[in-house]
Parts: sequence; C-alpha cells; structure tokens
Amino acid sequence: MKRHELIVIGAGPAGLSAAIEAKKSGMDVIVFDENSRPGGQLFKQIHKFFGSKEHHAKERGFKIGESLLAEAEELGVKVELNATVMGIYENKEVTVKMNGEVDHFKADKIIIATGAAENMIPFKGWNIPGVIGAGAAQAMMNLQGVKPGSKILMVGSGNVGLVVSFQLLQAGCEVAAVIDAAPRVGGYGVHAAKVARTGVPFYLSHTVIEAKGTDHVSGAVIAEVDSHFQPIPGTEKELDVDTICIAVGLSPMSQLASNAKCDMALIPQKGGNVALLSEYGETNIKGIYCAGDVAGIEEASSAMIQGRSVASHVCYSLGYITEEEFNTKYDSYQEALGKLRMGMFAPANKGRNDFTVTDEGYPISKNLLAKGYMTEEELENFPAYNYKKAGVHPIIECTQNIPCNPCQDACPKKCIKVGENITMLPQIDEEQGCIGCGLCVASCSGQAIFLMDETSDPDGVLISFPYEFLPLPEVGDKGTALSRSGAPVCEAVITDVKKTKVMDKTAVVTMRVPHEFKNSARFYKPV
Amino acid sequence: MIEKRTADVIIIGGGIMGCSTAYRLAKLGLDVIVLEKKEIGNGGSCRNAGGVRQSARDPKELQLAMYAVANIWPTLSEELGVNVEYHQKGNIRLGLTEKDVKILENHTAKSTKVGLDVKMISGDEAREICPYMSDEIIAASWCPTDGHANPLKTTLGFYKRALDLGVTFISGVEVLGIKKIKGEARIVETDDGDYEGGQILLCAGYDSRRIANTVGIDAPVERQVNEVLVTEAMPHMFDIMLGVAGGEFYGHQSEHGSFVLGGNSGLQAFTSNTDHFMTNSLTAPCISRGIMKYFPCLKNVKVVRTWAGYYDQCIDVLPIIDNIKEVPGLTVAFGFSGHGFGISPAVSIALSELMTTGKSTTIDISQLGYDRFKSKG
Amino acid sequence: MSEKRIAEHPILGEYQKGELVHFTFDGKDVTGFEGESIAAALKAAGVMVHRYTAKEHKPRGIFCAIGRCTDCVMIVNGEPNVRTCITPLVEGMVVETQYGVETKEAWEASHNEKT
Amino acid sequence: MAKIIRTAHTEPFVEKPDDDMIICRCEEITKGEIRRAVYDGMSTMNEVKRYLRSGMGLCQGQTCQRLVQNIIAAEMKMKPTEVGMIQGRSPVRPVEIGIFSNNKTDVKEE
Repeated sequence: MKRHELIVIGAGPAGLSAAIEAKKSGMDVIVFDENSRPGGQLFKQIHKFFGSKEHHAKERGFKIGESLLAEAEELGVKVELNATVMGIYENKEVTVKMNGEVDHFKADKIIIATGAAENMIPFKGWNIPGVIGAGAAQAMMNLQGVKPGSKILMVGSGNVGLVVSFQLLQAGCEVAAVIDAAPRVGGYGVHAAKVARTGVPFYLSHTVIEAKGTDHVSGAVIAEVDSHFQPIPGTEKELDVDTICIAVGLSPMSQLASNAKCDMALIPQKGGNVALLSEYGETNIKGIYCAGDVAGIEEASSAMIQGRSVASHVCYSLGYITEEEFNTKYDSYQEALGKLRMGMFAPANKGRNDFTVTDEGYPISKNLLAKGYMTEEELENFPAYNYKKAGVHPIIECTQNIPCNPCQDACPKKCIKVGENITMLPQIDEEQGCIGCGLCVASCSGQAIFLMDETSDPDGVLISFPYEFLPLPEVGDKGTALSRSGAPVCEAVITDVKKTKVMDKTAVVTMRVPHEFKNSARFYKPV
Repeated sequence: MIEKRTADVIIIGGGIMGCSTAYRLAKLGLDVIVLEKKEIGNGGSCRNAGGVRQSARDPKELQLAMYAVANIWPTLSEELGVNVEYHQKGNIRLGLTEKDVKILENHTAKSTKVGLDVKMISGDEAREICPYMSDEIIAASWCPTDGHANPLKTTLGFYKRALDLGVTFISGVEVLGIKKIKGEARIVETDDGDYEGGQILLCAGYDSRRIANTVGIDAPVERQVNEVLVTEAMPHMFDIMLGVAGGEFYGHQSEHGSFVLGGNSGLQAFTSNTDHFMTNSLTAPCISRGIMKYFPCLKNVKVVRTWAGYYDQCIDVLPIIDNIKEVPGLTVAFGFSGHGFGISPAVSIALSELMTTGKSTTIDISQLGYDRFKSKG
Repeated sequence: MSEKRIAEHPILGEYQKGELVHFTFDGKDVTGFEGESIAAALKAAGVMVHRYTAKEHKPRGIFCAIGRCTDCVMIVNGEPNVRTCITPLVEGMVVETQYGVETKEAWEASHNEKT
Repeated sequence: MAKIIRTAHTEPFVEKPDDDMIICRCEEITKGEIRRAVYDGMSTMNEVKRYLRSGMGLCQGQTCQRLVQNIIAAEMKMKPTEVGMIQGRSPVRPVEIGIFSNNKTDVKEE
C-alpha cells in the first residue's frame, strides 16, 4: 500500500496551507482534491479580503489562491487533482477515486480540510429550477463566466449574501433585493453599503415564502416576519425575478470525519456538525485532524492560518520540529488568528445583537443594520467621516469594528491610522497631507473610503469613489450621482479616472457635483 | 408524570425481535417496556440485505421461515399499516463453475427433503427469470416462494404498531445486567436505574451474551462484521432475491430502485475493529468485483454508501430461542447469525407463546434450545 | 455569443475558455466550450430543466453547482445521474433530460405500463 | 444518545399549511411526512431516515440534514443538538461499481 507521512484532504486554503507548512519542515505530504483545480472556494472569491498584511488583506481571494498554489508548487507539494477521497478507514487508511480506479493510501497523520457546504432554507417552490445557492451563483459567474440569471433575489444578508450580490452586479445581473429574516444586516456594514449605493433595496425582517413558476422561477413572494420569524399575513410582496439566490450560511462538510468515526457533535457556534477537536485541531482519533471550515465556519483568511497551525502540530508530533519550535509557531499562529477573531463579528460574538456603540464609543448606525446604508446624521458621529480640510482629503465611512487595516498601509503619507488592534476604526491623522492619490480608496476592501475636495474646482465639489464595474466611465462623461441608498441625487460629471496596477482593478473615479450634494453623493450611474 | 419502571414484561433490545414481540405481547393484553441502548433497530435489524428466504436454511429453523412466508409476510404491510416492501418473486442462487453447481445441488437436496419448493435450473432458465445476468452463469438454484422486504421499514413498522398498542419504549438506556428476586429473573439493571418485570425477554443481538452472563447463562455466540453497499436508484430491473454459490455477494433491487448488495472480503472474522460499525476498505471493492462477475451490466451503477453491521454469529449458525429453565422468568432470543430478519415475524409468535403459555405450539422451535451446546467428546 | 455569457468582467477580464465544441441536448445540436461544465454550457444555451423527479415528476435544475446536491443530474452518454455541474463538456457528448432515472422514452414506456 | 421515553401520542396528528413542502430534495420527502414520522414514534435522525429515506438519496443528506434535524427537534421539543446526525458513509461521493472493482492490488492471487 502507498504510504505517506501526511495526507491532506482538500486543496483549499486550509489544506494547501497545511501541506505547505508540513512540506517546509521536510515531511512527506500528499494532498488530494476532488476538483479539477486546487484552491477550494478561493477561486470563486473575486473581492478583496479583510485582515492585515499577514492575512493577505486587500488581495482578492483568487489571487491569494494563485499565490498559495505558487508557494506549494515551489516547495514541490504533491497535489493530486480529480482525486476524490471516498472514505477514511481504520489505521488511517484512505481510499481515493482517481484515474478510473479506487486507490488505497495510508498515512501517519491525516488532515481533513474539506471545507463547507451551503445551508438552505426551504420554502414553497424552492425546488424549482432558478432557486440556487449563492455559491452556485459564484461558481457560474466567476468560474464559468455564465450569468446565473438576469433578475435576482438574494436571500440572506450575511457576508456571503452581500459579497455575492455585489458580484452579481459586477457580472451584469440585476439584484432586485437583498432580504433577511433577521431584523438586521448580518454581514459587514461596508459590504452592505457598497451594494445599497448601487440602488439595491434591503428588506430586513423579511423572508421568501414562495418561488413562483413551473419549470423555472418567474417571480418571488416575500413577506415581513414577526419576532418569531413567522410571515405576517397581508405583508406579501411579489418581486419580478428569474432567480432566487440562497445565502443563509455554511455548514462544515464533515462527512469524512464522521465516516472515520471521530466523535462528532452539532455545535451551532461552529456552524453545524463537527468533529470534537483538541486545541491543536486533533480529533479523538489520534493522528486525524480537522482544519479550516470543516472544523468550524470562519473566513478563508482564518482557514489558512488554522491549516498552518494544525500542520505545525503534525510536524512536532512526527519529530520534524522541536517542542520549542512548535510552541513558537503555534503561539504566532494563534496570535494571527486572534487578530482576525476580534471585533463585533468575531466568532465568539456570533448571534449577539446587543452592540450599541463601537469600541471607540461611537453609536452604531441603526440605519446601516436595517437598510444597508447610513444616514448623514449617523455618520457625523464618526471623526474620520467628519474630517474637514482645504483641498483633497479622505473621508472614511467605516463604522464597525472589523479586523482590517490595509488603508493604514496604503497611504504613502501615513494619513490613516488604525493602530495595533486591527479592529479599531481608521482615524485620519491631520498632521499629514493627503495628496489625493486614491490608494486608500482602492485598498479599502469594504469600499468605504472616499476622497473629497471642496476647494480645488470652482464648479463644484470633487468626490472620488471606488468603482469595479464595466464599462468604466471616462473623463467628461455625464451621469447621475447616487446617494448611499442608490437614489438619484443630482447630475454628475466625471473629472478623473485612476486605474493603476497597484489598485488591482478597483478604479478610483472622481465626479463633480454641486456643493450642496457633497455629503449625499457617493456613487455614479452613467446615463 | 410518574416514570414507568415496571411492566408485565421487560424486553431488552429494541431490534426487530424486541419490537415484533412487544407488538404480539401487547396484542395479547400484556403491559410491556422495551429498553434500547441506542436507537430503534440500530443493530442487525436495520443492517441486513432484507432477504425473506427459506432456501439454504438449516431444517432446524426452516419451519420458522416457512411459517412466516406462508402466514405473515404476505399481509404484513396491512397488519402494520406500514409498507414493508415485501416482494415474493423468488430467490435465485447462481453458479459459474462446476464447484458452484455442487454447492447449489447440495443445498437444494437438503431443502427439498423437508418439503421446500426448490429446484436446480440451467443458466438459460436463470437468464429467462432475470435477463440481466452474465452469459457465464451455468446453473442456479431457484426457490419461487422466497423474496425480500425492507428491514428498516419492517422493524420500525413493528415498533410503531407496538407503540400504538400501548408499549413503552425507552431508548438511550444501557442494560448492565439482570437480577433475580426470590429465584426469578425480575430486575433489569441499567445505567438509568432498575426496571422490573414479571418476565424478561433478552433479545439484544450480540450484547445478549454479556447480559445473559450476569445470571450465569452463556452461549457460544460471537460478533462478526457484515457489510452492504447501496447504489443509486436505477430503473426497475428485477424483483428477485439474489445469491451466488461462491458467496461473493447477495441482495436485491429495492422498491426504491437502489441495489442493496451485501458480501465480505473473507477477512471479516478477524477484524480489529470491535467498537464501531465500521466498514473495511477491502470489502466494497470485493463485493463490486463479485457483482461484475455475475452482472457486468451494473458496471456504471454508482455506489452511494456502504455500511457495516454485526451478526451475532452462533457456533452452529442457528438462533437460540428458549425459556431459560435455570432462571425462571427469563426468555432469550439471540444468535440469529445473520439470517434472523426473514424469520422475525414468526420468531415473535413463538416467543409470545413461550412467554404466555410456556411452550411454542404453532411453530416447532424445539431444536433451538439454549442448552444444545455440548463438548466434542 | 449567448447574452447569458459574461463578455468581459471588471475583475476577471476575459474568461479563458476551451475550444468551441458541439454536443446534443435532447437531440438538438448545442455549442459550448470544451472543459466548462455541462451545466454551464446548458445554462448559456438557456436550458433550465435538467431532469424531472421520480416521485412527483417535478422539474429540477442547477442548485449547488459544486457537485454536492446532485439536483442537476442528467443522462450523459446513456449514463443516468451524472452531475452536470462538475462534469466537463466534451465534443460530441449526448446529454438528455432525465425522467426519474431514465430517458423520456423509457420513462414514458414504463409509466404507461403501470397506469 | 440521550434517554428518550416513547409512548403513543394521545392527541391526534395536526396538519400544518406548509406540510407539503419538500425537505429532502433527492428523495422528495415533505415536511409533513417528517412531522408525521415523528408523530409515529421516530425520534432521531436515523429513525426518521430509515422510516422515510430522507437523507438516503444521491446526495446522502448533504442538503437536508440540518433541515431535518431542525424539524425533528421542533416536533420532539428537543434541541437540534440532541436528535443525532447522519453517519458519514463511504463513498462520500457516488462511485461506479466498475470503478470500485478496478483496483486489484489487495486481491489474493490464485
């Protein structure tokens, strides 16, 4: 029987990271993945990630996937693709379907890194073609280049729902609405805001009660829900859509752990049925580990660190690193994980809805949670929004404590400060002079930074904003300025379009609007 | 509500024997509690390939099978109000070699001797019954009155009817032992405290031996792994129960369309795994190779799961169904050796008579006593 | 090119596609790109229904698109229950709508038998 | 497994308006069928699965498991964490019998 010291199941962010860590130590490792390309779900992620430099912040998911792959390749990590692990048996034996047969492998250690599957909610007609998972929409548009539909209802306002809504818009689809049964937006406010400003309405405390149609979706009926999530009769609304996209969270894909007879439990905080793990990620079956979403739903950034952390324990237990080296590595990975797990959206805060102020003591925007965008009054509580200065300067509409700090690194003049704790809100340092380069605008993964210049143009105020759609406006174009809710505000003229390599496909577009609209105009629609 | 801890009968084991006997005893007006360690039907009851077979059975237990096929199975779905998916379309046992033919002829001779309608047929006759077979098949034994049913639905159907008739089932309770009071088996000790019955029926599959040991009763029964693979649903191809002389696999196509095919790798008896229902990496490929020899047309049919279960394999491959004389009040039914499902509806009749009248009169089970095991010399 | 295909994407640019290939869907000639999923090619061609279910005869199509849910299965080159969302398209493939686990003709024949 | 005392229901089964909604997409099992199975005494994921085939189809419960857990829990007035889960079984993706039979490296030579 073929034998390796370490078998990693799944070549996604956690699995690849684990294999890289193990291979670096000199271990004999093999990775199996059922897909025809590695990277797991990273290649569906075309948005910029949060976190800090060490977490690949402001890099797009698929780019992170590419660099992980390059690193694995450089080290000579063996990745078997189109290799479906079918089962885990006694004595850490694994069967793999590859090349038209079933192959048997044994290992001293196994890391299960099989990721997650999407949750679903049932409703009348949810089996009609045209009702799809948000991940399905991503796969179709970002991998296959095919639009999942033309008019789409997004069910779920968590980060997946918000990010996929934005991606649908980028793919040229219309998003009719984002709805959520909860009374508040579940994902990051900045993700909601960038969707809302394109004009997509948010219906919170709403659920989908029916998909209309016979052999394809021809409409969706939504209704308001009461505090017990029951639809309120008489509040039904029919939306003209051809696709209903479900984004109601993920569940660990833990079948292999269960198949291996690891002790399992349904742990809602971890997103579903998971193997019970030691602090190092080991199951009750010695030598079988879980890493990444299969161990508990988090972000790809955490999965990569977890993969390395778990693999470092494997390295230690197989004698490739000393106890001291392990402790150092483990502590640094835990520290990096700790940074990502802070703030209002930390796993420990899952389900909490009692935040009323930020860590800085600023009142949390209720409108952002209820409608997906903030009011000017609410924004005025935040100094980085209220910053005023002659000439060009940033205004930052980042109002929740999320783990992210690329803006701090982006500014060549060091105008923006987040500080050690990366969940703190960015502050504008008045001593430094903004040169209007727009790098902060392009680097903000939440697209929450704008540049404002009230004095340089006699005909109006210049507002620069991030733009990731086609066609890209050109200087001199005339169109409509939109508010944070996507409502038309006034006429706008494009005065500048910056698009450099370092901005990584996020164009920084500048429009001129009359002075009275400087606090309301935040987006642009071509005529 | 006061928790129920006493009854006329305490049944240890919520498998098909326990559920069906609880049903029959409740029908006779007895108050019954069934204790189950895990879930209803978790052991061999829900882990078998559903054969309702008389052919190739030892004459000592054949009566149970023939009685069940003649009197119970045909109307069981109506009786339980649950479709048990019983199909009586025959059992065919296939042979590829002369050696296979000898095995089949031997079984056939034994069964015809005790009055069962079994005969040898040619390969072509076999292909007439089931046109999907390989041309390599040279002969088969054929028992037209055999069939198959859905063990999951049968077990849970008995359970449901027993509930309807007032039986209390308590699951998640592990039996630690049986205690005698004034010379009679009365108390069932569990990790959840004591339960008391006028009589106790022990039908806990392999665990029965450990529990019987607590009152000094033993039987030569050991645990053996059995594995089954289940395929995706396919268009309806055949109704018959299948077996092969070489023993590579057995099973049927279910009403649902999936093939349910059991078998082994030949290494089962010495598995290192004794704690979990865990499949072995060699078994499914082995069953698959067996299938390919007889039914090459199933090549592209996809396996969707495999599972393992345990036989409570008795030394003479026959069950022990008896009242224990030395321990009055204790009745046992275990050691079914992997072919208890088909006879279970009849076993429960024998058990209900044993427990209420002291003797099984409808079906002769006199050769299945607990004291039949003797030393070799 | 089908309007359902994304011509140019603001982040991903132009999609790298294989050769244009022909396949049949229920006997009709359809084109797609080699290596993309059968489901993607069908979606671009406007096909929504991949199969009709066995019990209730209800239409189903793409649902998870990553090979998990098995809703998008069809008969491909005569084999039923093929997950079209993860099966790469190859020139000359014969793709058929699945009825229960059969082709339309077989399903109708067995269905008429029963009724 | 937690202790569960099972007796027949004294109240009749009450139908609900959304009972005809499909829950297990593969096997086309409705919410009403699952609720009815629980009423009939099926008290865990495995029992409901064995009684109805929910989670036994082509996808092996990957889509419906959480939904069925929630329905059983609601009917049993238990927490979803207490009703058990579907055992992960090999092969975790469908594999052809022909492919299963191909590798013969572990077969005894005759």
